[in-house]
Amino acid sequence: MKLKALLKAGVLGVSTLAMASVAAAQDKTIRIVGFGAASGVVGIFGQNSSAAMSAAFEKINAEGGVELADGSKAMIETEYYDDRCNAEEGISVLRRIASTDALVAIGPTCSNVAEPLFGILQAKVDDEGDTGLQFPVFTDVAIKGGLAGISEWVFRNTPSESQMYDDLFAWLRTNHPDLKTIYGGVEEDFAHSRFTWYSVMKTAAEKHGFEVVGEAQWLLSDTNFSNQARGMRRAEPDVVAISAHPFTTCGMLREMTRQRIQPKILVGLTSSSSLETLSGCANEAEGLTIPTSFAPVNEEAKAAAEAVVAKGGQMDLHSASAWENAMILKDIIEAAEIGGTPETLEEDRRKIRDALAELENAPGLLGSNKRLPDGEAVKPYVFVHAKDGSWDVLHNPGS
Amino acid sequence: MDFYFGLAQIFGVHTLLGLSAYVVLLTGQVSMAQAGFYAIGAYTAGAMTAMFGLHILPAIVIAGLVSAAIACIVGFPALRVKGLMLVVATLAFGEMVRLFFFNLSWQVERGGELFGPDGAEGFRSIRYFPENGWEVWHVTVFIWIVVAVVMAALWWMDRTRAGAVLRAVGHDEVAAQSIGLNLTAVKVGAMTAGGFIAGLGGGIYAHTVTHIEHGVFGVLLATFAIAYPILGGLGSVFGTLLAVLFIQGFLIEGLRFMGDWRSLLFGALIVLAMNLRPNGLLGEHAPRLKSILRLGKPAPDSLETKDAN
Amino acid sequence: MLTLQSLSKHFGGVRAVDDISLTIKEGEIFGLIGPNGSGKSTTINLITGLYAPTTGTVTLDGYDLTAMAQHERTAMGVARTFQNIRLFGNLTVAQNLWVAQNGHEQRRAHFLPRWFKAGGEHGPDIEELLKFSRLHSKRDVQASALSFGEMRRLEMARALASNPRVLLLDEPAAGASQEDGQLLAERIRDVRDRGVTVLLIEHMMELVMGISDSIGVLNFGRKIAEGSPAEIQANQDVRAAYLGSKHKDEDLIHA
Amino acid sequence: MDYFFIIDFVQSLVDGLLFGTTYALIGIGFTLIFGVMRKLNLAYGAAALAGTYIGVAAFLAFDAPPPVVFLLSALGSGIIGIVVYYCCFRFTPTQVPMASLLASVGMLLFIDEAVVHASHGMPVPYPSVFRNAIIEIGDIWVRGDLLFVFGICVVAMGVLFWLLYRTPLGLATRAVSQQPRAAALCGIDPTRVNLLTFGISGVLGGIAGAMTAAAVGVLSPIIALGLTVKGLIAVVIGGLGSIPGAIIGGLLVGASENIFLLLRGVTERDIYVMLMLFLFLTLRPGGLFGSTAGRD
Repeated sequence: MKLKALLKAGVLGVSTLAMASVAAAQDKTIRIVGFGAASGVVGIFGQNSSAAMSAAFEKINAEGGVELADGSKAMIETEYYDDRCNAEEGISVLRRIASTDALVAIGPTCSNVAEPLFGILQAKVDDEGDTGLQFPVFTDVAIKGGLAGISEWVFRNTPSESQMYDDLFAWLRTNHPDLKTIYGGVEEDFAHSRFTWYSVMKTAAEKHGFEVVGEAQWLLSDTNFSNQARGMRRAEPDVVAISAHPFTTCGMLREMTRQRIQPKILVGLTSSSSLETLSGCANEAEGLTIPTSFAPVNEEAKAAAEAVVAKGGQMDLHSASAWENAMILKDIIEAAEIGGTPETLEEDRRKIRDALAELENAPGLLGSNKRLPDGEAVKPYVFVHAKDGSWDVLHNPGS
Repeated sequence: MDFYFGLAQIFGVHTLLGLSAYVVLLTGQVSMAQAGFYAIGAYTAGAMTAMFGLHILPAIVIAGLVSAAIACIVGFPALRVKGLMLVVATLAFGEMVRLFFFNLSWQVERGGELFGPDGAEGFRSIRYFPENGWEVWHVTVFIWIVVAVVMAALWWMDRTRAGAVLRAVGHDEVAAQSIGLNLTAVKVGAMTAGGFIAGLGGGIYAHTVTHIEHGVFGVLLATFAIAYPILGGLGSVFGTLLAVLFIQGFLIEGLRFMGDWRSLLFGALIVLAMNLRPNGLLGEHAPRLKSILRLGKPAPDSLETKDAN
Repeated sequence: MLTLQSLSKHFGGVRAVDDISLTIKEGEIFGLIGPNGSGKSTTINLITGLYAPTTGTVTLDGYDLTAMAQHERTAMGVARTFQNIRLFGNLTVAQNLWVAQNGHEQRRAHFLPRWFKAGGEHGPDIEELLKFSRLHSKRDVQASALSFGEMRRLEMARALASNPRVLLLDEPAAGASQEDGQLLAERIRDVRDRGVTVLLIEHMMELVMGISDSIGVLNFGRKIAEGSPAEIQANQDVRAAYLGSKHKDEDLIHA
Repeated sequence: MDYFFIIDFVQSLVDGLLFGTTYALIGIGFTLIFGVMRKLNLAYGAAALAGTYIGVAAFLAFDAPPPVVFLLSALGSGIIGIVVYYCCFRFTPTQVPMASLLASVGMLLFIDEAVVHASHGMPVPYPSVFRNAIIEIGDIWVRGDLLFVFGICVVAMGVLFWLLYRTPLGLATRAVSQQPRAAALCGIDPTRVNLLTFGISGVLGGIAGAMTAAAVGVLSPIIALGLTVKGLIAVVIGGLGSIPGAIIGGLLVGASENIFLLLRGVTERDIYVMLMLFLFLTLRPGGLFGSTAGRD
């Protein structure tokens, strides 16, 4: 009996959701849906994104909403789906979003969801032979380099790390001409960490005359770093770059303190410029220098950060992208002159995609975002460092 | 509509994963290696289509055979132990497979692009379905034909002496030996069959998600594999199917509207289900075709099993 | 026919079976008795291969079984029942017999087809065995739902289903009443009349003395006597061994 | 063989052995539960983690001193262990081992998610003692905090041995684990013994979790899985049901893990640990200290 009731509830749950979204489209509203990891170990990312998105849409709606092709105004409706950072769930969620009247989706959180997700989309627009899903996705968080190239339906507003780190090392070279050697630390089983160290940081460091004297590798759930730190101690590097999650970043930093390794400069992964690292090990992280595409350096950014906090989230480089995506989409929708009716749904999605593809510059919180033809973005950034338990802007190349 | 078809694909793939553990569980062995076989199938089938341009059907059959062969080889040492030792041994094997693919880089060039597993980066662009004009529902129908064939084969096997033998070994190994059953042969046979089914499932999985990486095939997936048949009950293949629908359909998809409370409820409901129905949702006894057909007469009462030890 | 040659089994320092030699002739009922812990069950386990002997050999018709696995011994024609009944409770009565149809005669002929043949639980052999064991009406009942006596009968039938040449019965009368004992004696004779040699381990003296053609007596893992029932009853060593533990044994029989 | 290699080798061995005590504790917990119930409690690592979080909550809320935090971690984990017993083992029938196995999996997922829910998955600092104390023996550095971890684990094991071999409670526990039926006939209430076993092993898990977190200095939900897997391997290598076996197994896993890391790098490290386990199972199915009939 109980089982039957449970199953019934499940079926009801699935169908009411689908129906609710249809019913809501009756008066002038359009839907933009967010998705990503809102539970599990990385759930905090999705929760922040979700808060940023709804704060941004609330702001847009308060200012009158979005203008449609016929000149009328529409409110933006949004909701956020949890994919638990699981590839199958992510695909399922996107299919579900595409089956409703949503115009475009913002997400996902995890690069390992993004990769399969982009794979089920049509690779090239108008490719008759490709039956991939035709739905625009505008990614805020999944940051691993080069993913947008998988499909022409994908656009990303994640910062391009290669430019940021290139600039960071150039800046280090200028400001600290005495620094010669660099030692890398990388979380081997985490795609983003690997990519950033091997393809971004290392290249950039070598380009600006640093000598890579060694690499330390560890895994996501490692708890013992003494072997890795010992190699680092012997190499006596001037710069140590750590490309890892906050948990192991903290573990490694602690081990470095213990083994009295004192590099002159510590460089971190851009994702580490969030609250987590500081909540885990503020003391050891002191001085950790990171390029990031968000810091509350101007009025607009401060206001946005406050709005997100009011929604129960935190503003960091990831959720800032979610905020910006919402704002960019508003402009895109107005410029694309969409119908906003159920009949024009397919057409509207295509218009949004085309408009995103043609976009070359978009306003961001820190200044103008440059859009690349392959769907990636180059965003303004600042260099921050950890100081007294918070992220302090060290240098703002844009100003 | 594509959403529901997509969901049906997930159900199908997970049913195969669950059935692969079901066959092994019939002999009383809890194998945590199913995620490993699934991974072998996924990488093999992916390589067959993406790297060597094979058709999907031979690709998944080869994937199944490769997994079966490895399951057979692993079965001999692993099945020397049982109970908790076997759980840990198979878990270790599954992790070894995962780490093997974590370290495996082998790419070939096709049409100017590199295809193949690339270590921690995973195996990208296994896009046989979209590139060959398969609509979502085509894929769904294809998967369910495979699932139906496997389920029918297992259902039929359960009617044959082989099925009774598996269950006999699962119930009491000492007695099974005393009547002349070769335990090693039976267990390794079940493991091989399980490996084949897991290989098929993994092969299909790789194509439905287009990108696979070692992290997917971890302990959690192995746990899911055994969870399906245990939750559903070992009575018949339909227990596994029901459990897949319950977990993937209700707990994961149906409760999505609950936000992050869903994940909390997920574990709690499994605990509850096992307390209320310890023998699984559909129970542990094989429903006899006869008693199903003979609806008028009450089926023989299945009393609580006596502890045979 | 079945020969044990200086068979020993040591568990650590304990000599559960110590240098036992026995010969069981074709077609006889051989009773193996002894006080508790005298090594009777261990002997059965050594014959069926559940334990590997420390020293000594087991031969059947001149074939050495000692190195064989349990299932190979069954194929050679050794079958057994258990002191504490071990049925496949998750299978029906007929299926219990079906899975045991492993006998040496059909063994090699058609391996795969036999494994994957459906409905074999209705074969003529099984029907006959069901009748023989008076379980015909229960053929589709789950074995776990049988009564105690029915379980005993099914277990013996299952052993017979593997088409054995020698059947080892491990205390078949345990837990049975006096009247059941009578029926059991008839049943064992019936089994012998089917051409199966029987090795009977039993506490119930009446039963063993009544039906055995020859008897072996164990005490502390050693064979202390062997001979016809009359000889055994007259044997001083046997009396001594049994007097020492008489009360205990009787307690067990009536428990 | 150059000097640095020898130093590294010895250093890895020392670090690994010291850290291995946490695996040993988890292993003992598994073995205790298996001993009295013949069942596998997969929620064990998660319970240990949750207990550790209870300790850290006190640290964050009241700035509690490290000993209090460690104590709370241990006690918290013990209580969660008892909850796990009631949810997964008390009411599932004994003859259906898979029911409790899957229930404990459900519990594992639930506890993990509850921890994530409460902590937002954020890593939190965990107090450690002797954090920067290092004993230098030539070029070998022995970490003060690891020595502390080692010491606490050894004390925990000592207390456990005292409990098991010097108290009536221990006698009852050992009786149940060796002869459950006879123990029940002697008037020992198996439920009470089970309950206590889950409590005690929970406390051990909590200590292991606390010590792991103290050694890293940070606590994150992702350490639960590693502890579970390594603890299980320690048990199997040592031999199921054997406490000395679990200790040796834990030390062996800790040391070999570190040495494989040194020799083969981090991506292959665990392959060799698993391979070692596989070899053990093939060559000695009963484990190091398992009985010859311990294939069960």
